[in-house]
Amino acid sequence: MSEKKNGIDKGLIRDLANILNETDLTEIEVEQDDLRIRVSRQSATQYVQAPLATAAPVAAAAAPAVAAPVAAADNKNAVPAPMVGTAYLAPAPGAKAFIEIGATVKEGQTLVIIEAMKTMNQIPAPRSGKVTEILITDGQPVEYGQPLVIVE
Amino acid sequence: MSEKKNGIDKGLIRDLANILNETDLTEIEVEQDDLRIRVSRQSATQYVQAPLATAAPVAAAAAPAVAAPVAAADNKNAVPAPMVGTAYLAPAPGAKAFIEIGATVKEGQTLVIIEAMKTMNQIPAPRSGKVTEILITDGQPVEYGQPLVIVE
Amino acid sequence: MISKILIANRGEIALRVLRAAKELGIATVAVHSTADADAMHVRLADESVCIGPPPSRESYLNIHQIVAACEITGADAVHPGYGFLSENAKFAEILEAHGITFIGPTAEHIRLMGDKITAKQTAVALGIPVVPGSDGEVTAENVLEVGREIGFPVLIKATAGGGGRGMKVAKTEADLDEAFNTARTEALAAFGNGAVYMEKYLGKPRHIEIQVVGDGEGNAIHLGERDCSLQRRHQKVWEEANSPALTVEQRMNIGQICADAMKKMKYRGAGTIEFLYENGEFYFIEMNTRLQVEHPITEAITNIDLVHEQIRVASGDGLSVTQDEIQFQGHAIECRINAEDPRTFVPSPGTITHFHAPGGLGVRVDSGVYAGYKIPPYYDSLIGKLIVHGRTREECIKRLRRVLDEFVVDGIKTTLPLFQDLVENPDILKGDYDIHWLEKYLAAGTEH
Amino acid sequence: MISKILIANRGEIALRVLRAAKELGIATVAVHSTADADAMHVRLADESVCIGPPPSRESYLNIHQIVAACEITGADAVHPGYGFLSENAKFAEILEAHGITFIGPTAEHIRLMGDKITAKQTAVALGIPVVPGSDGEVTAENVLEVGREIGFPVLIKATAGGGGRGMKVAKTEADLDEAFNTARTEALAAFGNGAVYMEKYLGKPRHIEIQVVGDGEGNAIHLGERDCSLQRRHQKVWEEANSPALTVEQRMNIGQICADAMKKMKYRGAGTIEFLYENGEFYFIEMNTRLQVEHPITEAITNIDLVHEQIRVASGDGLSVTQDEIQFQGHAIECRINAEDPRTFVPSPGTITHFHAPGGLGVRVDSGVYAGYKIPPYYDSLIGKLIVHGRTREECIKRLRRVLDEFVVDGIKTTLPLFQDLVENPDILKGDYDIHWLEKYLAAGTEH
Repeated sequence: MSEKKNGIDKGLIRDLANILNETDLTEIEVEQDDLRIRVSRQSATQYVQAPLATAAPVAAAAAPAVAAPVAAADNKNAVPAPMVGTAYLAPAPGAKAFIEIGATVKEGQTLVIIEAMKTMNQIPAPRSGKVTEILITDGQPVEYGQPLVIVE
Repeated sequence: MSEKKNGIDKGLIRDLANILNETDLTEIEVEQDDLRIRVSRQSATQYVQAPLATAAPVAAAAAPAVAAPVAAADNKNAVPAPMVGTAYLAPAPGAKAFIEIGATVKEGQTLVIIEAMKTMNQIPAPRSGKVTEILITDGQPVEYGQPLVIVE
Repeated sequence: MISKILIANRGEIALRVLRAAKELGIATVAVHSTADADAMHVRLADESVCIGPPPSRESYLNIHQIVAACEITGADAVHPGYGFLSENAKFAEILEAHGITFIGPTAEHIRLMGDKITAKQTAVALGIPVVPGSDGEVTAENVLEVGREIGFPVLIKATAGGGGRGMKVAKTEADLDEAFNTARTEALAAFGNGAVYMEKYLGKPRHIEIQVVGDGEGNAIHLGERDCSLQRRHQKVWEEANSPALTVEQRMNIGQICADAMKKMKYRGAGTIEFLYENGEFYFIEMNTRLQVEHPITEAITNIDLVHEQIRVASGDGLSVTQDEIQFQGHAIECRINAEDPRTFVPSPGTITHFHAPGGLGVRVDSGVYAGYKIPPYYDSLIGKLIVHGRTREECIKRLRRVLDEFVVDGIKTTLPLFQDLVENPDILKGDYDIHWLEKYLAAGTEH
Repeated sequence: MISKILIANRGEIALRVLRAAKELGIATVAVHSTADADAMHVRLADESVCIGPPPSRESYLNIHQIVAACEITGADAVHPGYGFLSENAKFAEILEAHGITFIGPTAEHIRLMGDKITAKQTAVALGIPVVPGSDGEVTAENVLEVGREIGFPVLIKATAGGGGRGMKVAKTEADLDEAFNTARTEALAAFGNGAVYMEKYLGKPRHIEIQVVGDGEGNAIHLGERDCSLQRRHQKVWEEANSPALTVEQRMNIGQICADAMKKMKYRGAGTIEFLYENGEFYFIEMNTRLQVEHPITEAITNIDLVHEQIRVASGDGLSVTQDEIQFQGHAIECRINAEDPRTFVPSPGTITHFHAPGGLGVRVDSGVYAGYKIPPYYDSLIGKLIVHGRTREECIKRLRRVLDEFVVDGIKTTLPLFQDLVENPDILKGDYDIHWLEKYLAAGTEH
């Protein structure tokens, strides 16, 4: 290996190391052509990050049958689907929707209906409040626990 | 590799690092054509202990055929076995040992002999110094790299 | 034709069914409780639907939710696995009413075999041997005649009885009078009713079961037997195919009886006919109208994928083999790997920190767990099945011994150490055990 | 009797041998370089000895160190695996001189088959078909006669030649004169020597190899063939048993020829006779006097453990089966999992962050890696072998497709994506490929 090549490599590594320190990162990996450099720093306490890979051992997670806005799932104001089925925003096709964004709802008031096994199930507001977000579209399939509406 | 290329890389890495810090992410990976950059940072709150089990996946490690005093293996003053064989502390049964603890040895002086395939191999002192420890017993089998003697 | 299968189960059997569906090019829907969102089969399925909270009755046993999941995903068939809704006739009926194929037998057959009394009547009608007994009460007049007819030893039991009271064994004819009189006296004292009946007494039976598959059109095959005598509290722990106790002739004979019975009843799908076996005789216990946990040992010795067959017959494609094409090759043993203390059997849920399955020739592992997987505390403790195959029972056991040393499951307790003990036990090596053996072995171990 | 085997190899094959030894109840010694101290087989062996630094010539190829390791551990036999010292006649001799059993053929047979010229002479003498060719130079006088005898197409080659110069194909008799003259002219110009010879020309041959095992006493069996035509730079990538191209009759015919040859030479141990195959004819290439990487597909379709057989015959216990007891069951495919870029084949050493082997019926994984394992950069890139079995080739391929989706190796690049492409390719599905197919396929893929 030529001196020049070594020199360049070393310089780059030093640069990466400096970036690592300055930015408080723990790892930088660069790959280009057949060069690959990885610099990392372990925290003083010898902890390492939980291997995320172990939480995701297979390449592709199954697509949920329904597109759940995952971010909303943790929102404490979200109203989750209590059952699997098809969610509707109105009592009948073409009818006025139960709610709209900005509307004020009372506890017990129907927010949406979920159809399952030919049965229409009214999903009531768990509390009084203001509808800030509707997370589903009319006729969308929903799974158990999927957030439907945000009532603040 | 051109200076420019390195320069561009570094700028991008710094930018990625800034994004990482601003967004409170722990890892960003960018791949374009044959360039790949990954930056990561361990979050202070999400550390878990490294599963030591992954470093020892099977219940019982094989017993080394020879009982190597592992602690001494890292001692920079240890003289390692350059070959596999049976180590002897004296040139013949009953004869005087080559060395004893506290003895001063010169570079090149025989410390022990290792017998392998009916051949006696003299193991010389790699440097002059004082024998502070003898890590093997007479007639003990040794493996490659096993520390034999400590010469300080 | 089936185009999309919803797998109404969890754990290793959900993964097992998913694998078969994928091999047949059929799309899959995994349904899961909130506790199983990270399960392997959920990750590998084409689609997944969360159907409820952790308790089974609100998720895996919730027929409403499962049918709704079929509706929103367009699944046209359901595989129930084992346990949960697999032997629920109502579930099969509801699916049928919704135009969804239940991968299993008809609701009628599930119901028939799900009831102990109708199951035994059906077995008798189909020519399957049952435990011989008196038809009703025995009296001082007919006790000897009935005893001779059944054959000694016999058991005299109070018709009103339970808990062992009013129950006496007569080993030979000479013991009969005393046993009869004692049982009557005890029965009268305990239950105020001295009526007794008589059954064949089985002292050291083995549990032997015959695997059958029918196409619902009157064709059926048997795939030999499994010996599941090693049980603890009626839970199978170690299973073998073939049984170390049967001859080829016995195997083919009882197998043929079962296959013929299934032909007569036009049984559809996979099923298992369970027997107690003693001194060359088989005595019907019950029929399971579903896939069994231990089905892989049958697959190992026949190379036939039982879930493929289930899906085939449910699709109306019939069986892939005829009886004379089935060859029994070698010997297989299954060990159930439970997340339990290997001695006390106390469940050990938790996070698996390291998982390394053994490999090499003749080794199969069916398990949905992986390093980092958290075993939820809501369901049973089976986390995997180890199936080992060899050309002979001896080769199989030697291989099992090697394989058990390679299997690594860290972070929880498992039953692996129990199997490491069993593969060294002289009785196990000889194949010399009955349904009481394991309980006695464990009790003896505890005493020391 | 062998009581302790030293495994003079590393990686998956060291683990493979260890498994067989453990199953036979024989103690094991793992030897390893400093780079392999964490290897799976080292951890599982009864004893281990570090024999040198990472470079192979100072460790795995260092005969002195390996013999010394036998001496200090008391190992009475050595299994050489494949590669390294497995076909080193001197090693076999030195072991013999030290009273240590070499688990493999005699040094004489290794030497005989290790030299291309003596190997071909031996093959001819033993009745094994070789590529027909002229015995020496062809001239203007005999070129037509020799061409007719060999059969068209033929290849004219410079006796002094190399690199394709002075090499011409005559497809038919009509092309012969021109090919002969051009080859002569080119040869004269290139090498100053116009002498040419003639060989059968094979345009699209398959690589087919026959597995044999002999007991060294004149008994030998064949275990059918493997089709290893899918190669890249003479490296096998995907292997099948049986070949999609052969009939049962062809299989048994060439198999018998090979078994008879091994009987005649009193061959001891496992060996593979490699052929090019075209239009129903077999042409000997070489014989490998050791276990092959791809031996598990033969094990899958015969249920015979080849390493057990190797150890048996080395112990003087003879073969465990006779030819007529061997049954070929179904179809098996092996995929070689390399730590390489699946397109460029650039090695990808590094740390495996997650490893999850697929499971289920008909699946075997032979691999020494595990989550957390660091692949050392000093040795070859094979990190595991996936072997899938099915009742038919179609079932096998469907299963392989399912299994490839389950196999997880994170942290490095592997050849898994290449196999995911291959299982969808129409030529592969039809079994319609020759030894040039994969190179052409890869070249075409790069162009896009």
